[in-house]
Amino acid sequence: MNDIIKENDNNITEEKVVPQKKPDPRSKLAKPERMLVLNSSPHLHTTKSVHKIMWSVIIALIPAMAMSFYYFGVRAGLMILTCVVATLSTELVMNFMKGEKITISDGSAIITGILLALTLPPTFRLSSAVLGAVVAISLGKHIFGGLGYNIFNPALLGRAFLQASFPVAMTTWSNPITLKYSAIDAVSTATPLGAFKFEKILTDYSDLFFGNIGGSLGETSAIAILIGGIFLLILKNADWRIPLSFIGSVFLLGSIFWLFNPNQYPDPIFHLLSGGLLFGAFFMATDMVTSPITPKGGWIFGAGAGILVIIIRLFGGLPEGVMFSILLMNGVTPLINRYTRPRIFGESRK
Amino acid sequence: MNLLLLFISAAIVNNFVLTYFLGICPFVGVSKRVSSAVSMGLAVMFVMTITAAVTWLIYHLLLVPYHIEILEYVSFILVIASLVQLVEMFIKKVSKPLYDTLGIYLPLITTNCAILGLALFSVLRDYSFVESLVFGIGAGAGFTLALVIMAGIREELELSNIPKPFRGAGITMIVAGSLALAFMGFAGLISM
Amino acid sequence: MAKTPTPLSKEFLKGLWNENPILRMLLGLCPTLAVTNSAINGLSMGLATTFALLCSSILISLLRKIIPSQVRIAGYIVIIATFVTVADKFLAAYLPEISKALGPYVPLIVVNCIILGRQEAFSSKNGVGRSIIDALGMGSGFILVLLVLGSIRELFGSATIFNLQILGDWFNPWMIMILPPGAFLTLGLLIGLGNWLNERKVKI
Amino acid sequence: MNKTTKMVIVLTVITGLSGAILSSWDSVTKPKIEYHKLQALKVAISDVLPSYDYYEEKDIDGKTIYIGKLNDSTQPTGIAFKVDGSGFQGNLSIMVGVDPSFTSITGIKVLEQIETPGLGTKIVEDPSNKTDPFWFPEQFVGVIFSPQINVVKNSIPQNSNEIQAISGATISSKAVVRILNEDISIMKELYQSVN
Repeated sequence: MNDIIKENDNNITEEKVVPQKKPDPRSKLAKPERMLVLNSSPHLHTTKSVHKIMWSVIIALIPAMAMSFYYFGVRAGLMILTCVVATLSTELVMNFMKGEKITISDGSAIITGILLALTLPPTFRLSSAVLGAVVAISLGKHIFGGLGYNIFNPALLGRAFLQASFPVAMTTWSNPITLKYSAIDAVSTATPLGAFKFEKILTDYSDLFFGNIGGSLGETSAIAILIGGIFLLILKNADWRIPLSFIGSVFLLGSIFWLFNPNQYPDPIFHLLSGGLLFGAFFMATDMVTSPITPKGGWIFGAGAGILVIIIRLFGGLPEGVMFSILLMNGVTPLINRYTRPRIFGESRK
Repeated sequence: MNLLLLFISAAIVNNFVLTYFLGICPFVGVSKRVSSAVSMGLAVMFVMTITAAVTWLIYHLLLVPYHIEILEYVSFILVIASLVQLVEMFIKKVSKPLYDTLGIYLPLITTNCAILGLALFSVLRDYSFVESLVFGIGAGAGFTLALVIMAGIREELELSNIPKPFRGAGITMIVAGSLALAFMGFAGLISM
Repeated sequence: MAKTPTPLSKEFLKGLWNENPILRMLLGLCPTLAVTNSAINGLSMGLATTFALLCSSILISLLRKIIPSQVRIAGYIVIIATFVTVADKFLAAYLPEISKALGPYVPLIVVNCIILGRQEAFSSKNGVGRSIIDALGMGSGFILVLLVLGSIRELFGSATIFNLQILGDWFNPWMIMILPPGAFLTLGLLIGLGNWLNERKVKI
Repeated sequence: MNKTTKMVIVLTVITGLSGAILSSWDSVTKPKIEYHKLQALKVAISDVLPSYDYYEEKDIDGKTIYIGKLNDSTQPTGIAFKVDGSGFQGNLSIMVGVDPSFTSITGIKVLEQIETPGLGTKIVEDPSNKTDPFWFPEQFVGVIFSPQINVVKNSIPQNSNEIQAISGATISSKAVVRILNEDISIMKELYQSVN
């Protein structure tokens, strides 16, 4: 802790350009205008609200978890449990290695575990899922200094790691048990986006809406995600601008391409309901640590992610691009913060 | 090959820094401040474009006709070194403010492997003169993009509680790896 | 420069750890990342670089009194580029498989900062014998890291080291390790490990 | 001796020396490098063409074709040529062999590719890969490209102009087929314009 304070002091005295201060997200909740946080976590005066937020996110994820259980059976529960146990254990090991206070009770590791599990295919090997969870917590969070300092969404980073490591397993989907009445491992299927991209097959809207389709555990049921997402927005635990501009820009751009050539490009409703768009927009993009702190930044973040989703879905090699889009926008978030931050009076432009 | 695809390929899909590991030294060294990253990126882009043109001419009008391709590496590196020198002198004469911004980065560019890499790739892939030029601009734009994103992140990380052994180069590599992961989403953009 | 000369053994060992070109000085990162998707590629690249480094160091320490300092950089890069061409054509003529695997990263040794850096910092100021020791030490340090990195990436990415099956069928290779992100992440962790060991004053 | 002259002389000597070393080294290595190149070409041609005793090289409009012939006949047994285009990540270069009437493929061999390891690279990998017994290039032997080659997913091809895509690497599979469809017809016109 002393080291950190010393380092920060150095930065300010030695450099002509004072680095941008991104407040710890927890302090932002208490006092949004507070721009200078020099001590390291934990911020005791705000710990309570961190707990509250984290647990409300977990509650918001319940509908999606319930639907995944309904469509994919015991396997879904097993996957969620495995990931959560793995993230919690990694968190504990990391705390121990860094010799810091144990942080498993703040709920963030649980959320990372649930989010990761919900973005994996139902038949994915549990041992590989553990690898994803370990990467998410260690490389996604603790190497940056722990909660509040990470640049990339840990769950998405873990998932991207798995996608690059096991490309075939990560794109092998199975039908929901409600559709086949057989063991889920038996039949492999395509996601609606994959079916459209490679074979130009459209999926029925009601199936998309309720989630009776192939896909990652938690992303298939639009209605469950909407319920959870709206719950989060009502509690003001997520910046509404991000999902709005994210979904809005996908809808807008999707419409333009669809009107331009309906045979080549799917309609905007299909874009919204398929793949991980809603799940990503409500639960991944709104992560307070890795998204911009300014309202204007929120708009830019969402719109940028939406544009990238459309580019990847329509012109890229992969059927789905929500994960990559959010990760890319996570990467440019510091730049967005830098250029949308309200200037303090008398401060130079640099 | 379609020139637009070539540009997108060089700048994003096969980003010089994130997929070919070219220009890693300045990527680690000059990515602490966004402002200097922008200047460095522009300087590299500028030199890349000129290098792409000049080395193409040297290779196809001098080395190939006289069957002295063996001198490829020697001549390329000499060309790049003198080019950087010339560009530096030229900028100094034409625009003082521009020189003040780019000046200190120009000598560093000689040993930036992205520049030599650009010339080598363009010979290896048998690009035409125009293709080689577009390739140069695209690669420079991609380098600038990666460098500026990295600088933004590193400014932010200065306030982080990064474990001591990872401060500096270690965390830069981890962030670069994460960015490279994110950039994998663009794979296939050029095949559709 | 009237200091007592450092013992030769120390001159050699500094390249392996205290002044390791990759982990401590962060030089030559491009080839370090690019060709370490397998142990054999890492080793070949290390050897090719060491060859160019050794030859350039010998020649430049011999010529150090003749080359005027204003044109020394130009002279150095011509000499380095010459030896790199020799190494590149040797690989292409006698070891075509390796040459194909390393591709344009062999000619890129020309701009490897390790080589030019050693000429500037060492060979231009020291005699032949000492320069040879220095080049061998730096080269070994470079090879060592490339070999370790290549082995780790090959082990997790293909379950093999030097094409020998190490991990059994139960292991599902992590494809990412032989892809660019795996290179960055592994090197990042290795640099962190190096710093951690160094802090604890681990010496070899 | 003044400074500038010394600088010029030293640099000239170094450059000259470098040129001398390299040109002598070039004369040693060049034949070997050329030999490897020729060997690789011969292997590629023999992989894609049916039986032949020798092949003739012919340039048509800047494109090189290799015509396989038997010793006792002037009729070609097959024609091979290189085609390229963009794959998933970058350039794909393929040697393709067709029968003399340009109706079916006698073999393909991917010469250069930078597809995703483990996925797209299956367009070249041999069947010794135990996880996937199916060898992509093998499918193309005997495929008829009229009107064009089509790709099917997750099912056994029913028609003689169909190819099954590699699972998980649809784009790479489609890229190979697209390049073949485009370039074979171009080569067909070229070839028939001369004969």
